[in-house]
Amino acid sequence: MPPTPTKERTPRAEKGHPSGDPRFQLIDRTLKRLQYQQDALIEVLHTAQEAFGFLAEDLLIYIARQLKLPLSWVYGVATFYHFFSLKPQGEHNCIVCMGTACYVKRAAEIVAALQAEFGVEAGHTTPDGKFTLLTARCLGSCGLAPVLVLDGEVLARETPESTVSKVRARLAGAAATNGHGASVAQPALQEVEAV
Amino acid sequence: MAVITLTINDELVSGREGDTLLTLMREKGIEVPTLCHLDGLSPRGGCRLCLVEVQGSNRLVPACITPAQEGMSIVTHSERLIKYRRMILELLFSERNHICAVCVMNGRCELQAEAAAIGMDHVRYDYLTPQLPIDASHQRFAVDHNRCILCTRCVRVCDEVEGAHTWDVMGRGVNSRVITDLNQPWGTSKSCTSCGKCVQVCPTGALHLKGSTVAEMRKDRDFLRWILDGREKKQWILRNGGQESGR
Amino acid sequence: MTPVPTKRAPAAKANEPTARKVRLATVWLGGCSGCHMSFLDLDEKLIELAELAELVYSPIADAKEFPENVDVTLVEGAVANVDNLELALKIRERSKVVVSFGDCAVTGNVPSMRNWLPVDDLLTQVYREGPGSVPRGAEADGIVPALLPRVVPLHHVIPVDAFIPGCPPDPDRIWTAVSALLRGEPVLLDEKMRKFG
Amino acid sequence: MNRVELQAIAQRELDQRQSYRCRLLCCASTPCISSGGTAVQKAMEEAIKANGLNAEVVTVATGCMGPCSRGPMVTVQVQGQPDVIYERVTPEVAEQIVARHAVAGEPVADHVMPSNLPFFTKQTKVVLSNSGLIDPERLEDYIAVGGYSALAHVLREMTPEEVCAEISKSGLRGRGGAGYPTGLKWDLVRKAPGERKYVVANGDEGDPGAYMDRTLMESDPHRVLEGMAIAGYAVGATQGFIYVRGEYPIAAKRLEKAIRAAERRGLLGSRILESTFNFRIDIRIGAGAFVCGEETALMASIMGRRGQPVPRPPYPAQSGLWGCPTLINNVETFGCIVPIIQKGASWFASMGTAKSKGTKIFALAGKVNNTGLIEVPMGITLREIVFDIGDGIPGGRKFKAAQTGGPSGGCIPAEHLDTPVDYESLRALGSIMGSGGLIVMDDQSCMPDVAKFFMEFCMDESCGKCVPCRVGTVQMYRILQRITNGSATLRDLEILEELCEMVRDTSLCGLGQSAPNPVLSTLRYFREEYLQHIQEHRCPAGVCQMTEVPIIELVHRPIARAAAASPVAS
Repeated sequence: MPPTPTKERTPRAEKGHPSGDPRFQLIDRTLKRLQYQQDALIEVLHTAQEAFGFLAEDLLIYIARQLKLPLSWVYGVATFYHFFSLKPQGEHNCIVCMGTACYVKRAAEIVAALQAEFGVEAGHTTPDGKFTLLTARCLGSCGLAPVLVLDGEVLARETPESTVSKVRARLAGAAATNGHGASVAQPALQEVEAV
Repeated sequence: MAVITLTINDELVSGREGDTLLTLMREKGIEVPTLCHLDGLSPRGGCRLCLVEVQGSNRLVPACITPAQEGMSIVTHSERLIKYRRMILELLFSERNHICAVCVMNGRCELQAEAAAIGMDHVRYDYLTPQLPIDASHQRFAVDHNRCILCTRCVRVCDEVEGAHTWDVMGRGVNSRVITDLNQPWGTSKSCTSCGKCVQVCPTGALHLKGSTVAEMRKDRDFLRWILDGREKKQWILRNGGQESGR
Repeated sequence: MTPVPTKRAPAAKANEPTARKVRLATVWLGGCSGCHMSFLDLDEKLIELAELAELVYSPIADAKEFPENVDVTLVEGAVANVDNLELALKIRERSKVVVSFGDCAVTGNVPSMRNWLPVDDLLTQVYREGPGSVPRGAEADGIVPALLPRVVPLHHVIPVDAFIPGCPPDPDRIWTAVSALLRGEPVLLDEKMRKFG
Repeated sequence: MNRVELQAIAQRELDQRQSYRCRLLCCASTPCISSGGTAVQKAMEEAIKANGLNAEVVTVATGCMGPCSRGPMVTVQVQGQPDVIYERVTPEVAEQIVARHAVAGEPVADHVMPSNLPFFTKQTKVVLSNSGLIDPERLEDYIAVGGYSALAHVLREMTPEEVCAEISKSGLRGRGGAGYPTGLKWDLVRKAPGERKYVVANGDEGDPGAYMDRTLMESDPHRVLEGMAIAGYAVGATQGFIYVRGEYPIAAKRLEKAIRAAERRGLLGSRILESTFNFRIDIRIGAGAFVCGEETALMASIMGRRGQPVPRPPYPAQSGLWGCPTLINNVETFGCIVPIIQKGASWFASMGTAKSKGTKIFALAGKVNNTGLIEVPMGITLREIVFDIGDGIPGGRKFKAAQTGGPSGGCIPAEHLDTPVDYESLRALGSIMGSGGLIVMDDQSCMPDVAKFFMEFCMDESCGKCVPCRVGTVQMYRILQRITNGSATLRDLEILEELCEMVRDTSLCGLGQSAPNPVLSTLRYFREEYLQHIQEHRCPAGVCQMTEVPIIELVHRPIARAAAASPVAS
């Protein structure tokens, strides 16, 4: 396998074979482990999202071919679950927990503050691709409410002001260290609000 | 096949084991509204219009999918059921932009007809007025999502009868939408055979023939009977002791 | 334009001192007036109607102000702007029976198709960026009535007593409903006459 | 592995423990890790090394200890002395604990949580008995506390019928919320004809504010696995699935590790404990859909499809995964199995009320001083939970309501604080036991706003299959939105109540059927508050902005077109 693909290029699956992008090997491994069973679609989508950060069209076509499933079936499953994202995510992301305990402790005000400050609706990415604002159903850390996850780091007992300043610092930091090409952050806890 | 007896609206009815309540009700001439159900397609139980009361249980059951059981006693038109059916129709009309006056199926639409039959003459809920596209990229057909009630007859006929599975549903909840292939323009779908079965089974004007204008569209479902009868008799299956291909 | 002369007849007759006639009004809110056209298609039944009812207010009559003590009011059109709304409230106050007359009043129908668009975007798309131009602030100056955020059916703003769906309702439907109302009976349309569209 | 070897491992492990004079248990559950638990353990290890205590003091990463809001938590076990629990431990405090408590035996008083607090004394740990005391990532730790001996006992001494009978006798009911008798369910699956059968553990804990299942899976994964294996034996299944919510990566990782370890030791897989019983367990990760907590939707999801429910009957016990009889129980339910087998059904049944036996885990959160995970006997009153265990409302504010059952449950007001917590009592109050989220609200919470919050949840999580739930939840949400922004009328309230009934009665699955509960229960106890919003145009709790007016009032009010002034359109 040629191990030097360009990272930025969208993966392309030709005739059911990976383009050479090593990330496809991860998917192939999962497919093999699950014996190409159609029932394994969700597991395969999990692997794909983990490897690529989001589910591009070509990726869905590749998975559908490998599992011998109709395209609309695969698309239907991928869009049913909020975990799967069909669009690329921002360089930085902030997931605000909107579970009951956090809501009671006014997490909605944090979301509103972030929306106002960065001009982005929950579930969306800023036009410059720098920042994605997401909300989650419940991160199960109710004792620490309100909770949010900034680039995979759990922050407890936040206020609108503290969150805005932390996100601002994060974005400024990114601008300064843009050189090393920040990869798409893969937070441990993520529930992506659908389109 | 065992014969069973049950009571429908205080009247004794006999049927065969495995019959659904809806089958027996229709045999008796008892009409309840249905939208997602279509004879010949797998049952779904999604529209909830055919709900009936079963005595001894406070849960309402969909007649289209509930098998008749010996000794069952059901009521099909209680005040509560009529009220709920009306409300469900109101909800359907409020969900998308059902402007009958400018619809290709005006006068022949099942949704419109059910509303008239039940006397649902106005909707008390907010009209949600979502912004929904019309896809006319297919050479012969078009889909107007404003008229779609998500009954999934198109999905089922495409999968179960045509065998193409071009259609499916994307998203969830009120944001669900029927899609072709990867949510791409219908005209670019690789799996669509352009057979038109989906268009014919659609209860509203959501799927229609291009070129038809207000109140011009007619739908013909005879094909379903022919195909399914043939399939049942195995007319098109090689008699090599092989397996039945249908589901 | 041809039906215009016909409309004057009932209004004129109304002045004759006979047994108390039903005070009937028809109103045109946000709609195309097609329902009123269909109303005029009652043809010779209009004469019968004129004997039973006095048309006290209508776009096809001359009255400028919606009068007091109306027995039956047929309302065509959806509630689309503040003028519609104001009139709707007045109608309810001054009428014994209010009838939603035609699909626009009953469902919002075609006028409501603008509802997915916020009003300001709508005005921008249609006027400010369109070929014609409406000066900014025209609404605020009271030159044109302000549009409501959403076009709504009549019964969403006032209680409505009867519904005549149809776009437009055909004359048979109208006659079935109106003659019942004039007799003081409830409106009972059969299944065919209840269809929207 | 056989029974004797199992006992040998336990003995060896206990002996090894004895060799340490002091054990420092550090909570490694999600909330404590979030508050810096990992750094605490690291600091302790370094301090041990620095003090040259490697041979006598050891740290252990354990599961949840309970009082999550006071984390990171550390428990110090010194031989011959009672355990001491520390709260809010920082790396600096950790060093002190090693230097003073571990070396000199004198506790660092500032951070000690007194063990006689009602938070501890009012709890009864049955399911969570190992939680916080063992390392969830080490099978040997579990075996040392008697792990897998229940499975060994069942395989050797009991027939499947006897197991089902024992579970029935215990009075255990489903901990997922509905409370169906577990023994009955097992027996149904056992009797169902079929070559292949499946056991499914439902760990798709979607209720916001609930994390009992996650804690159990994170803190004591083997207990869940052992419970599932016993179930597999009882119903005649050879394959199990454990469906873990996608938001719980640590739970999934620990379970994965636990399954591997158990398989290596012959405690799962083929010929378990040298018997003829085979049982495999696979993990399925959820992908963010609350409706998958519904059993038919859960099965659709396990089979890789859209998580849409299908009408029952047929019930999963007759026709579930791939058409085979399938047993589905909540993770916590499986967590009750081992203690029932070990200590007997009558012991289990001796706790709780007439119809609700045993204990229940609650996630206590919201406006309450002690938040965290608690396990209490059924029948305890809400007052004891909120005011004793929870230590009341912070800031001396007034208790307003306790929300149980999440989006399917309801709000219980102060006048019912003395109600015993069991399935029937909560249902009678218009709420449900649910999976165990318990959120306390004070007078700063607005009830219509809370109802709106849950309705938005249900609307967003509706799968879209049936009309009443798909559209009804949106319409109910719209009305609640109007109530909380000031544009509702009394007519709206009437329509809302009618919709609630209809959606409850006509929806296809539990999600829709229970979606109106938060509205119905708040209307039942806090109707006045709804009326204040509508008639007086004010929010007594000061939460709602009330910026709008009912549409008919727009006549008298100029319509603000804010956007008209600024050219935003492009």
